This record gives sequence, C-alpha cells and structure tokens, in this order.
Amino acid sequence: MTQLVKPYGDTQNDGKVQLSFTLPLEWSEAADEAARRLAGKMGFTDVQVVDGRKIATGYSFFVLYASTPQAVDVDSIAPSSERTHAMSMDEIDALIEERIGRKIRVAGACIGTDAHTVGIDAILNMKGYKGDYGLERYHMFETFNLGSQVAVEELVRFAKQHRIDALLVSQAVTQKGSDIKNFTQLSELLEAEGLRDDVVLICGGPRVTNRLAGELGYDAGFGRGTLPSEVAAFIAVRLAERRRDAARR
Amino acid sequence: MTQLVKPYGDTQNDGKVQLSFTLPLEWSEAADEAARRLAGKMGFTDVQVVDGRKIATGYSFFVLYASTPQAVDVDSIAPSSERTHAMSMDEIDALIEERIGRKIRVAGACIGTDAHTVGIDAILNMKGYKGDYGLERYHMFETFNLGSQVAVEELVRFAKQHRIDALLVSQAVTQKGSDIKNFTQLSELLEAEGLRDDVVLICGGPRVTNRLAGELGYDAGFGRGTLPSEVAAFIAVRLAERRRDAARR
Amino acid sequence: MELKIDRECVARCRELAAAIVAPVEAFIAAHSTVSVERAALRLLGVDGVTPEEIPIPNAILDALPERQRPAGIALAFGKALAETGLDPAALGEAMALGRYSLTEFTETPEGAARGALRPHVESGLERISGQRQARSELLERLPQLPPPLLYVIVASGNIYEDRTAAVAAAEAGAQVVAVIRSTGQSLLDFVPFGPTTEGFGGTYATQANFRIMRVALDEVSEKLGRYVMLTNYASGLCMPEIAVMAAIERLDMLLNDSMYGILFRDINMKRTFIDQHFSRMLNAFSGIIINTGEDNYLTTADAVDQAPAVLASQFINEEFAHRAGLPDRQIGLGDAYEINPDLEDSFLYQVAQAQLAREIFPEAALKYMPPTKHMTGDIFKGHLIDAMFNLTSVMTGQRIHLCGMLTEAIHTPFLGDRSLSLENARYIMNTARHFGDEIVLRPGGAVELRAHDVLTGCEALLERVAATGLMNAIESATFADVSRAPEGGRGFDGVFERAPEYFNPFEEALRGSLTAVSS
Amino acid sequence: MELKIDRECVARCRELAAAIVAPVEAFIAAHSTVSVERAALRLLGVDGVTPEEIPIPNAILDALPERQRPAGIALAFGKALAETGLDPAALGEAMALGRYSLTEFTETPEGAARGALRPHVESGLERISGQRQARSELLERLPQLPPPLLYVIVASGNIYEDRTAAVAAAEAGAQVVAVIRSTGQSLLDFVPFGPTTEGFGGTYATQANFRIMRVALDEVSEKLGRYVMLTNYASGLCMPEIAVMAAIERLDMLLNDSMYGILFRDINMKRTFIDQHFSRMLNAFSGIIINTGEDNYLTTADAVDQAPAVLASQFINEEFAHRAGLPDRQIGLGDAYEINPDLEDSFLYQVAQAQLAREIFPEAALKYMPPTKHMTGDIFKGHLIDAMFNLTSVMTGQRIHLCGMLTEAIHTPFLGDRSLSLENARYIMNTARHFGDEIVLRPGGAVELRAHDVLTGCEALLERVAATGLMNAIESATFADVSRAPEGGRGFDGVFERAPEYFNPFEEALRGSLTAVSS
Ligand code: B12
Ligand code: B12
Ligand SMILES: Cc1ncc(COP(=O)(O)O)c(C=O)c1O
Ligand SMILES: Cc1ncc(COP(=O)(O)O)c(C=O)c1O
Repeated sequence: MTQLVKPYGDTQNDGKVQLSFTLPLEWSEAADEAARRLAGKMGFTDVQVVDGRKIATGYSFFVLYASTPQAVDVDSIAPSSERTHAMSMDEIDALIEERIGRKIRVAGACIGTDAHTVGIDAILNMKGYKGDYGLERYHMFETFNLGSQVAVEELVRFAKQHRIDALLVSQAVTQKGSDIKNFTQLSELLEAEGLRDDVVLICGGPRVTNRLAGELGYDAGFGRGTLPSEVAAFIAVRLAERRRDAARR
Repeated sequence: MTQLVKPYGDTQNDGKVQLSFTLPLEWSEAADEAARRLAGKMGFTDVQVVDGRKIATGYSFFVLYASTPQAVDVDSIAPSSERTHAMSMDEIDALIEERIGRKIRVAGACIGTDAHTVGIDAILNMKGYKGDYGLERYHMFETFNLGSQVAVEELVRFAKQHRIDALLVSQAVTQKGSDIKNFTQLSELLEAEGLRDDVVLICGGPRVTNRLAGELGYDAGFGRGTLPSEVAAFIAVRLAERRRDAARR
Repeated sequence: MELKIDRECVARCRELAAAIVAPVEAFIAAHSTVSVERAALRLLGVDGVTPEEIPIPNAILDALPERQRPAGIALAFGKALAETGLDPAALGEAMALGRYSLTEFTETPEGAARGALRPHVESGLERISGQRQARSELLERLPQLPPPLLYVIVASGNIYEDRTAAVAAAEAGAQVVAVIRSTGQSLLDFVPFGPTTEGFGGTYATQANFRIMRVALDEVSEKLGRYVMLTNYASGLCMPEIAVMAAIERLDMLLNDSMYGILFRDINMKRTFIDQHFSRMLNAFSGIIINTGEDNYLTTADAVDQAPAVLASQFINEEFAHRAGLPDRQIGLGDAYEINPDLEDSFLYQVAQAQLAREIFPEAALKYMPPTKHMTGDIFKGHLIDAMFNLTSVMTGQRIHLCGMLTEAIHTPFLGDRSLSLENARYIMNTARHFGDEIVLRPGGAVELRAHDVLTGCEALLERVAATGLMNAIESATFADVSRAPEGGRGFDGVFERAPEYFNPFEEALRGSLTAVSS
Repeated sequence: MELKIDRECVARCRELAAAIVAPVEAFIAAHSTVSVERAALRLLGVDGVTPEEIPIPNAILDALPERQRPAGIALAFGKALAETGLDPAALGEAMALGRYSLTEFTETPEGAARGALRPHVESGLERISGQRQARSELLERLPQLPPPLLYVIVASGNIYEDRTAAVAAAEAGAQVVAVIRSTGQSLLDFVPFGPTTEGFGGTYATQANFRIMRVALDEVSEKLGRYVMLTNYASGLCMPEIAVMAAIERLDMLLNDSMYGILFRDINMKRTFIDQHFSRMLNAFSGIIINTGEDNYLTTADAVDQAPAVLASQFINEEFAHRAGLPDRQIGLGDAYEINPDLEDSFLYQVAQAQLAREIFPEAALKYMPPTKHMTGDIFKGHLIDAMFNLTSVMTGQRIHLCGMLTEAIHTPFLGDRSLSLENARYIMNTARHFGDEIVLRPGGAVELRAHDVLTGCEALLERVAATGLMNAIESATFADVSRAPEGGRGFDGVFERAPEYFNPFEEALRGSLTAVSS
C-alpha cells in the first residue's frame, strides 16, 4: 500500500506551500510578475505573490503562497538513520563487556579549520547532551577528544599510534562545501593508509545526514539533536558485528 | 536581448529559496526525509530540511532551504498593470472636461457577502488613500458608493437606473474562490442585460491583478496599494478613447 | 505594572454610561422581536426544518397572524400544546408538516396555556443549567492554563476541517477556539440547520456544527488534562436564537456586542438593542462569557484617534451587560492592537491603552484582539508585530488573548500558521512572564499622559452622547463615523411593541434567577 | 531605565582589575613578538609579497639572525635604509627579490639608523592621523543615525560578493558592516595578500580587501548621507599587523580582545598579551573602536552561569584598554543575548545583565551580540528571539548592536536574511524607541536582585584571579572552563625578551601622542 501525502494548508491535499526569495531585480510590478512566473516554472499552481518589495538597489524580496501538484509516497521511506538501537548506558557497557571484552578506544575531533567543538564535546564529554551522558562517562569507552581545528593527517597519525577503534569527526561550517571536502579527505587518507577497515568511521554535524555519510564512505552520520547514547550504541553494535563476522571467517 | 534571473542567496545565480509547509504526517526522521524528497520532486536541488517538528498529532511543520534550477526571462515581462498614466487630479479633471465634456458617473460597491469596504472607500471617499484624494474629490466625477454586501442584481439595477459610466467593485474575501464567483456573476449579468459595453467595468481587491481582471472580462483590475488617481486616470482615458472610436464610426 | 489614573473621571464615565443606557432599557422592556420569539420556541424544544428547509421556529412564527404578534408566540404555542398534548418538539414537527396550524387552537384559556408551557419552560432551563454545571465541573477537573487565555480562530468553511484544525490548535496550546461565521450569516433572519461544509471566509453557525466542535474539544480536553473553550458569534439578526443554541451545546463564549450589528452590519438599532438584551440574559444564565467588538472601531479608522471611542463603547457595553445580569467575570470587553506599527513609540501607546482598560475594569475578562489592519504580505514583519502584541498582553494582564496570525493579510489561518502563532504567544509570554510585575511606569511620563488623554476624551464623548441620547448619537455618526437611522437598517420589520398581555415565560424565569447567578 | 546597583562593589571590581593587569603589563613592557616587529615594518611602508608569495614583512624578519632579534627589527632595517638610500617600500621589494640581505649592513651607527628611520616613522604616523582626521570630517558631514548602531556581518568568502552585500545592507539601514574572517586565518602567523574570492565561513582579512570595502562603503555613505562604518577582526596571531592595515585603510572598528585568542584559539597567552597591547595602542591612535569578545564565553557554556565571568572579562578588557591609551568611547565591551529563550522570565535576566553593563560602563561603546546558540532551523521563532534582543538593546541603550539573523543556525547570512534582520531591528527600536525612559525597575524586584547577584559573583571571581595572578588563573581554567599553559599554545616561538638596546620607533611615538589623544 502506498500513502501519498501533499502539503496541508487548511484542506486535505490543497498542497499549500510558503516560499520566499530574493531576486536581483529593481522592484516594480514587473518584478512581482517575474516572481510569479518563476514560481510557475517551479511547477507551482495558484501562485500568489503576497509581498514584493525593494530591499536594495537592484534587489527585491518576495513572499509567495502557492500550491504544489507534487505528492510523496511516505511508505517507501525507511527511517534513514542509525538512531535505531535505543539502549541505556549500562546496557551498552554490558554489551561491550560481553561481546568485545575490552574497552573501545574512541577518538573525536573537529577537523580542518572548523573550530565548532560544542557538537563533538556534547557527544564525548562526561556532561553529555540533554541529560544523556557523553562517552567519557561510560566504563567501556576510552575516549580521546582532540578538540578543534585538527588536520586530518594529524588525526590519522593519532589513530594509528593509539590503535583507535572508532573515529568521530565533526563539521559545523558547511559553506562552499568545506565540510564535504574535509570529510572526504579523511576517508581517502584512511584508505590510502590502509586503515579504513580497522576503524568505525563516523561523522556528524548540524547538516549531516546518515545518507550523506554513506555517500562519503562513512559507517554512519549523525545530525541535529543527536544523543551520545545513540552514537555509543551504534559503535558498540557495529564493532560487535565485525567481531562476529571476523570470528566466522 | 533576454535577461535571465535566478533567486539570489549570497552568490549570483545560486538560486536559493526558502520554503515552509505542513505535512499530514506524525513527525519522525522519516517525515523529515519525506519533506526532503517532496522538495526534490518540486525540482529543487541541494535541499536542506533545516527544521522539522510535530505541531499536532498527525501533523508536522517543516522549514527548508534549497536551490532552484529555474530562471525567468525578465525582459519578456511587460508591466501588467493599468497604473501607467501618472496624472494629477487637475490633469484628469481637465482631460474629462475637454474630451468628454460632462461629469463621469461612477458607482462602487463591495459585492456578494463581502463587507470589506475599506478598499473601495479608499478609492471613492474624499479622503482617499495615502494622501491621494478619492474620486469624490474630483470635479468631473459623480460618485455613488453603495457600500457593503451589495447583491449584483441590485448593482446592475442601480447602474441602469442612474446611467452609470463606470462600475467599481471590490472583493477582499477570496476563500474558496468567492471573489471570482461574484466578479463573474456581475460581468455575466451585465452581458445578459446588454449593458456590458455601456460601462467601464473595474474590479479591485488585495488579491486582484490586472491579468485576472482581463480573464474575467473586466476592463481593468487593481490590486494592493492602488491609488485613487491611478483608477481615475484609467477611467477618464478609457472613456475618452471610446468617445473617439465612437465618433470615428 | 502600575499606572496612575483619575478615579473620579472613571466614576463620572460610569454614571454617564448609566444615564445613556437607562432610556434604551425602558424602550427594550416595551418591545420584542421575531428573533426573541423564535428563541423562546427553541428554548421550549422546537428545532428542525420544514420540507422546504425553513427552520421550524421561523415557520411557526410566520404562521402567527400579525394581530397576535404583540402577545408573543408563547401563549399561542401553549394553547396548541394543551390541545394536542404533544411535546414542543413533536408539535413543531407536526406544524412543519402542516398537520396543525397555530390559528386552530382557540379553546384553551390563558391559564391552561401557561400551565401547558410550564414543564417545558422548566426542562428547557434545566437543560441549560445542566450544561452550566457540567462546565464548572470540567473546569474543576481539567483546569485551564493561567491567562492570557490563548484564543485562535478556525474558518475553513467546512466544519470537519475546522474540527481538525481546532484539535490541532488545542494540542499546540490554544485554550479557546472560535469558529468564524461565514460572511453574511449575520444578515440572515434565520439560523441555518445541520452540519455544513460550504462557507465563505468562515463556517455557518448551526447547532449541529456547535455540537460537532464541542464533542471534539471535550475529547481533546480530556486528553490534554485542560478544558478547551469553544466560541462562536451571536451579534447579527439572530442574537437570541444563537444564544439559545450556544447555551444548549455548552459554548463558553459568544461574540455579543450591543452596537456591532448596528454600526458594522447596518442592522436596525431597535432590533439590535432588544435582541442583545434577551441574548445577554441567556448568556448570563448559561455562564457564557460575552466578547464585545470594540476592535471593529479600529479596523476602519485610525487607532490613535479612536481610543476614546473604544473606551466609551466599553463603558456602554458594560452597562448593558450589567442590566442583563452579566457579572464582570463574564464580560469580555474588547480592544485591539491596531496602532500603526511604524509610528514611533506606538508600543508605548498600546501599553497605555491596554493598562488603562485593566485599571478601569479590574474584574472584567478583557479580550485583546491582535493587529490586523496593518498586517501585510510581509509575514516576517507581521510575526514581529504579533510578538509586541503578545508582550503587551502579558505585561498588562489581559484575560482573553486572540492570537494574531502572520498570514493575517493573506488567508484565513492555515494549520501551520496557527501553530506558529501559538508558538509566538507561548515564547513571548513565557520569556516575559513576570515583566509586568517588575516595572513601574514613570509618573508624569508619556504613557501616563497618553492614558489620561484617552480617559478624558472618553468622558467628553460620553457627555455628548448622554446629551442627545444614544439613538440620536448613532444617527449623527458619533460612533465609527457611520450614521444609522432609528427606523432604518435590516430587520426593523421584525421589531414589535408588546401588548399588555405579552407573555414570554423565559424572560420572567431568567430575570428571577439572574440576581442569584450574577452574585 | 533605572536600576539600583552597589557602587562600592563596582569600585572594588575596578581596583581588582587594576591589580590583575599590572603585573602582566610589566611583562609586556619587557617583551616583543614577531608580529609586533612586522607591524613596525608595515608602518614604515613595507608591504607586498615575495615571488614565493611570502609577505615581505615576514620575509625580512625571518632573515634577521636570531641573536639580533632582541634588539628589534627597526635598527637593522634602519641601517639598510641609510646605506641603500631607498625608501622602505622599495627596500622591501629589493630584499624580497634577494638583492639585499639584512646582514650586509653593518657600517651604519645606531644614530644614523634612527635618523634614516625618522622621516618614514613620521610619514607612517601622519598617514594614520590623516585617516583619523578624514573619519571625523566624514562623521561631521555625514552624521550617523542615533544608536544602537545597527551592525551586520558579511561572510560570503568572496570580497566582491561581500561588497554587494555590504552596500545592500547599508541601504537597508546598516550603520556598521563587519567582514567575517575565513575560518582559520587567526591561526596563520602572516597576513594574506591581495583581493581574495575564496574563504570558508568568511573572507580573508587582507589590506586589499579592506580597501575594496572601504571604497564601496564611502561611496554608499555619500549616497545615503550618513557614514557607514567598516569592521574587521584583529585578535589572532597577527593582531598588531591587522591593526596597522586597519588604521591605514580607515576601518572604524576592530575585534580586539585581550584573552580571546588564548581561550578560544589556543594562542599562547604571552604572545597574545604583548600583541593586544601594541595593537590597541595603534587602535587608540587611529581612532578605531575595539570590540571585545565576551560573547564567546556564552556560546560554549550556560549564559546564566557565565554572567559573572562576562562582567569580570569586561573589567579586565577595560583595564588593558586604558593601559594602551584607549578612551572609553573607543572601548566596545561585549555581551550577548544568549540565555535559553525557553527559560521562564529569561527576558528579565537579559534586561538585568544589559542594564548592569550600561550602569557600570556609562561611557563605553557597549557592543551587544545577538542570540546565536539557541537559534535553530525554526526561522520564525528565531526571528522573535531576535526581536526581544532588539527590544532589550534599545531599552538599555546599548551602543553597538549586532543584528541577529533568523537563519543563524543555517548559513552565513543571505542578502535577504540581512534585510529581514534590519527590518526587525528598525521596527522594534522604533516602536519602543523611548520605552526605556518610561520605566523604573521595581526596587528589590527580580531584575534588581539578578543584577546584584551577577555583580557580587564577578567580584568574587576577580578576587580569585587577583590572588593567583592572571596567567595562573587561565592555566587553572578560571575562564570558559579551558586551561592554557603560559608557554603552551600557538605562536609562543614568536615571543622574545627585549634586549636593553631594543628599539621600536613607533612605540615611543605612540606612547607620547596617546595621552594627548585619549583625553
Ligand atoms: C557556538 C558557535 C560558534 C562558536 C564556537 C565555539 C566552540 N568552541 O564550538 C564561535 C563563536 C567560536 C564560532 C565561531 C565561528 N562560527 Co560559529 N557558530 C556557533 C553556533 C552559534 C552554535 C553551534 C553550536 O554550538 N551548536 C550546538 C551543538 C550542540 O549542536 P551541533 O553542533 O549541531 O551538534 C549536535 C549534532 O550536530 C551532533 N554532532 C555534531 N558534531 C558531531 C560529531 C559526531 C561524530 C557525532 C556523532 C555527532 C555530532 O551532535 C550534537 C549534539 O546533538 C552556530 C549557529 C547555530 N545556532 O547553530 C554558528 C555557526 C556554526 N558558525 C558559523 C560560522 C561561519 C562561524 C565563523 C566562521 C564566523 C562566524 N560567522 O561566527 C567562526 C569561525 C569558527 C571556526 N574557525 O570554525 C556558521 C556556519 C555557517 C555554515 N553553515 O557554513 C554558523 C551556522 C552561524 C552562521 N549562520 O553564520 N561559532
Ligand atoms: C478590516 C478587515 C475587516 C473589517 C472590515 C471593515 C470594513 N468596513 O471594511 C471587519 C472586522 C468587519 C472584517 C470582517 C471579516 N473579515 Co476581514 N479583514 C480586514 C483586514 C484586517 C483589513 C482589510 C483592509 O481594510 N485593508 C485595507 C485596504 C485599504 O486594503 P485593500 O482592501 O487591499 O484595498 C486596496 C486595494 O486592494 C485596492 N482595492 C480594493 N478594492 C478595490 C476596488 C476597486 C474598484 C479598485 C479600483 C481598487 C480596489 O485599493 C485599495 C487601496 O489601495 C483584512 C486583513 C488584512 N490585513 O488585509 C481582513 C480579511 C480581509 N478579512 C477576512 C475575513 C475572512 C473576514 C471575516 C469573514 C471573518 C474574519 N476572519 O474576520 C469577516 C466577515 C466580513 C465580511 N462579511 O466580509 C480575511 C479574508 C481571507 C480571504 N482571503 O478570503 C482577511 C484577509 C483576514 C484573514 N486572514 O482572515 N474584516
Ligand atoms: C461583536 C462581534 N459580533 C460578530 C462579529 C462577526 O460578525 P459577522 O458574522 O457579521 O462578520 C464580529 C466580528 O468582528 C464581532 O466583533
Ligand atoms: C574578539 C574576537 N576576535 C576575533 C574573532 C574571530 O576570530 P576567528 O577569526 O578566529 O574566528 C572573534 C569571533 O567571535 C572575537 O570575538
């Protein structure tokens, strides 16, 4: 069964959407009309330019309401995240103890020129995030927080030296794709150094999605609102699986 | 020469647009993903669902930023309005005196069940709008303001009785197309009564555009921010033209 | 917050309001209207429509010969009850099908007719006090959040979409939901029947629609553990009948203004005065909070200039309400945040006006309306104007807070708009919850001066009205710049003078019970 | 607005700040850094890059033998000037091409070297005072709008897009435009050269970029009839050099904090203290308003807890600034609106903190930073939080107002975001323009109590710091919960002790002139 849904204004399937954008045009009635046509080209119907005004010489800002004919099939969407295994800190520690039998060594850093450590700190520090303790608080994690603006080369060197099991890297600055650039550099360097399979490689940041992480060759990616336990659980389960698979061979 | 323009975020042609809408879905990561795909289907690229949250049982609200590949050719757009002739009150009075030689009889009303008279009053009353005097203030207009919730039959009867030259009708309530319904009723009734060609037929309201008016068989339509003098000028010029054409025959 | 005002001036304004209303009340006592009579039939239990879709109360009244009108419908109907032995509902149905006509029942003496009516009058009133009782129990068990009570409108035109929207709004924090009427209903001299799914700019007010919403809101109230109130509109040609329907279906508030219909809908003033009185007696008895419509003065004229008129109207509405037995806590006097937002220090003027009302009507359930006139398609700025309105409301302790919509200039609220609007109110009122308690307005400062000007302006206005009399004052366009003739406007033909033998069983009953209630 | 505070406690805090800063100043006087020396070269007129893209000031200094460093670069360079007869710019170029090396000039006696430097020292300083003069004339002729001065950032990474954005912002009401630096520039031990079009999260601070912006803003200033100010960032490894470039290109403000680099960029503390002193002397002389970075304390830790630390940092920044000759009107002490917006009465705490700073630093050009940490993808709510920030700013009379962006959590501002942000500030500050003058905070009320707690908390903190000394206090993580070692962090190798014969012609000149200026 497929369930098609459309945006809802005040009536099922009216498809109502609000838009706003700037056009590099001096404001005039013709500019309003340009905005209307542009929305038409985007495929919207019943387009209303409810506000259009000059915001600077040669620039106008518009607010529109319109209907979209598009619908999306929600049943085809599998939750795209790794936040699946809801486990408590103790359960996770227990799992590691039993299935791995030793502490997991985790290293985290804010790579490239990015200095936004609050996010990675929220995952690693004792304190944690929103009442959910960070990895340092777990018995079965040994964590190294390398902090901000860490060069990927340095991080890889560190991982080798300290036989790290899981690498956690964060990027908050996404402008001009700098986050993708840095994430890619890291995974490529790990490949080159033949270390990729020795670590669980995880990225995160406000704009990260698990899909993106997959595309970049990471084991998982975590976005806004991530809780440390979700990450801890993922690492533990993933490593346990690897153990098992290794054992099988 | 055609000038193609795209929305401007912080770089020429980045095509950045902000969207928001409600989906009839319980919030979850999958709902965020549904919003992302929906925007994809609308033809947007680089889609970021920057906010997604539950607003009620079975409903979620989303804010997105994305890029549109669409561009619009602005040179192909002629200013679609009748606000073309910028004339002062005196110039208009003079023009009427000279080209028509008698007062123009104008009747205005808020038709159907619509009681929003502020708009039509702004055009007709002495006081006018934004410092621009209303038609009552002109020497060469004789105005009748029939007020609110006037049935179209009544208006047509009145027009016949008082040999009205120009009919001005207003609609502010647009829900479920009630404005279109009422506007259409009026023009059809005028046709039926064989009066259509005897009057300059003008509609107005916050959601009216001159294009819409044309489609509905009106001589002109005026939207948000209209000034009385713009309307006065249009009526005077249009009637003068008709005179001339009539004379030619 | 503290604001010093001239208490003597306030006292004088109240005296003037009393002087203005007294003669009108005398007139009211000597007259009735078709809507009052139909309301009596509804209270007796008559409902439904004829095969021609005419509401049965209308059909019955229209069948009453002109000459009998002055006596009221009750006696004639009572005779029919006595002679047919049917109950009012059944009798109504029968008459609708033409089985009986009012004129055939002549035998029964007045006394017997009154007797036949009595049980139905009692059960009619019991039904209402039952609902009043139910409401207070629910409020006990499911207490509301502290005021300002967040109030939103639904207006899709389709009662079932409205229900969806109302439940969603309640979950998002709404404490009161109002269903906006379709445009034009207030000009109908009958109340539509049954559930409706078509309407323009709003949804028809029918008893069935009232019930559908009440059921849905009771459900969500239980789920949320707080009682969610329901509101609709009375003012118009059918004020008394809507008051009956609202009482029966346990609405909690009704828009009910003593002059709105006259000024803004060109309804005859005599008709309106008589109707508002009877409907307000019912509101009082059923524990319904009335909302007056002073906000309307500000939508057509400048809000700075109109401030004294708004206050004057509040005094007059208060007086009419008291005369109908409404206690202060059931009087939701209106005001609105309609000063041009681009006026320097406009926020100060708004605070002055809002706090002034708070000081003058300390017990009243002040109803604060949002910015509407100056809202534009710029939804981002509109959201900010609403925020300053929210701040003013929590600072000045308004009781009923009608949440503004960022899309006010565009469409009747979308589900998402309402959620953003409630988010706005919740955020502002929480972050500045006790700000009002923390500040003292500088004595002799701009705010105090503004409040003083408004108050003295109001006194002057009331003096003029008292001098000419309310009806003449309205005719000479003293309010909202519109002139209405005492015998002009819609529905005047529905007004009639009472004969000595005029009888309306409910009026008596209500008058008796009310003194009790209002204390 | 009125807020009662404990004046004695404030006086004690100032004494403590003086006690804390004194020993650090002694240390500063005995040392210099590579950046200070390069700044001296730039002041003499040296600029440009070598064929290997190395900035010539770096190339020259790197060529100076270790053992000569303690004497400073000036003398060595002066000898070269004397013997080559070239002017500093030409000499720099020549050295860049390897035509001369610093080591070959040994003949010239010190006196002659100083003599050769003198004219260039004078012309260097004249160039700067010329710009200072130009600024005051422009401000005369093109007066700014009343404060709070609306300040926006541009950060596209491309200086030409930034220029477009800056001009648009100015037209939309911005009075100050800051170009955010690319991430990481503050960790470079040199200043990039030439116009740049690539950067991450910001645009490189280069002298060419400064000029491009200045020209564009001067143009729009003339068009608008009001002077639009330009801002960039000094704090980092090149504070003194950026101070020189800013002075030459007539920037009006510089982000310049005495501890930011240490705490938030892990730059060595000794390096930072020495650099901030010399750069601030230059800022003072060039009439540039510094902006300190207290807001940074609030982005990583809870704003309610950190309030005393913020105030303590303000006292310390003030003391360092005074010691460098900065008058109060050039000291833009920072604070930010970062309390959790969902905390009940958070608005009251914000008002308390903002008014407290206003009372303690009456003459300072307080710089108020917008909510950032608690901004989310919900742009509609974000816009409201910014509105309450705008209201607090105008109520408490802040001087420099950094406009918040509804898209703070999403991207560096779009052109349209900036326009909405300015619309927000303009609306709120106009509608509530004189609200602050109208209100008195209730004595003994929550706001007054909160302000008192913050002040006493600050005093306690300063006492602890005074006891251990600033450097140790930083090592034991007294500020922002980060610990930095006195000899740790970036750029320590660029610090050196001055030899007795150390000579920096500008330091002397500035010290002399400053007492004059700052009065
Ligand atoms: C705090 C902050 C700063 C602080 C950083 C202090 C510090 N030590 O971290 C300071 C003031 C230093 C700063 C500076 C700058 N910042 Co800043 N900053 C922010 C701010 C306000 C909040 C970020 C934050 O702390 N969020 C809270 C954390 C908990 O959320 P989070 O990062 O999303 O992390 C969660 C998840 O994403 C996930 N997660 C994150 N990382 C990881 C990693 C792993 C492995 C996992 C599993 C999960 C995970 O888990 C976390 C908990 O749920 C944002 C705006 C905003 N409101 O988001 C701007 C912002 C990120 N900064 C920005 C920029 C550009 C800068 C500057 C370049 C200049 C400027 N505009 O200020 C400088 C340069 C800094 C640099 N070199 O990188 C931009 C980035 C724009 C973009 N999209 O490219 C933003 C969005 C602001 C803006 N709109 O301009 N900033
Ligand atoms: C004032 C007002 C009222 C007043 C009307 C008083 C009166 N006598 O006019 C009152 C309070 C009575 C009222 C009632 C209702 N209103 Co009302 N009202 C408004 C409000 C706030 C302002 C309208 C206004 O006066 N604009 C100012 C004038 C000057 O602008 P204008 O109408 O656009 O006119 C200009 C141009 O359009 C043009 N123009 C207009 N007409 C004409 C005609 C001609 C011939 C020409 C040439 C030009 C022209 O020239 C004018 C000057 O530039 C709007 C919201 C808003 N901010 O827009 C809602 C609004 C129009 N109302 C609305 C509704 C639904 C109602 C109600 C049905 C219930 C309710 N939600 O309140 C009732 C029923 C009224 C009825 N039966 O029609 C909706 C309509 C939704 C929709 N798009 O369908 C709106 C948009 C509010 C909302 N979001 O719900 N309303
Ligand atoms: C007091 C009062 N009654 C009724 C109404 C609604 O009347 P109508 O249904 O005629 O729009 C309003 C609308 O503002 C009002 O203020
Ligand atoms: C005082 C101060 N200096 C400099 C900066 C910018 O430093 P960076 O370029 O390292 O991000 C900031 C940023 O917040 C600051 O507050």
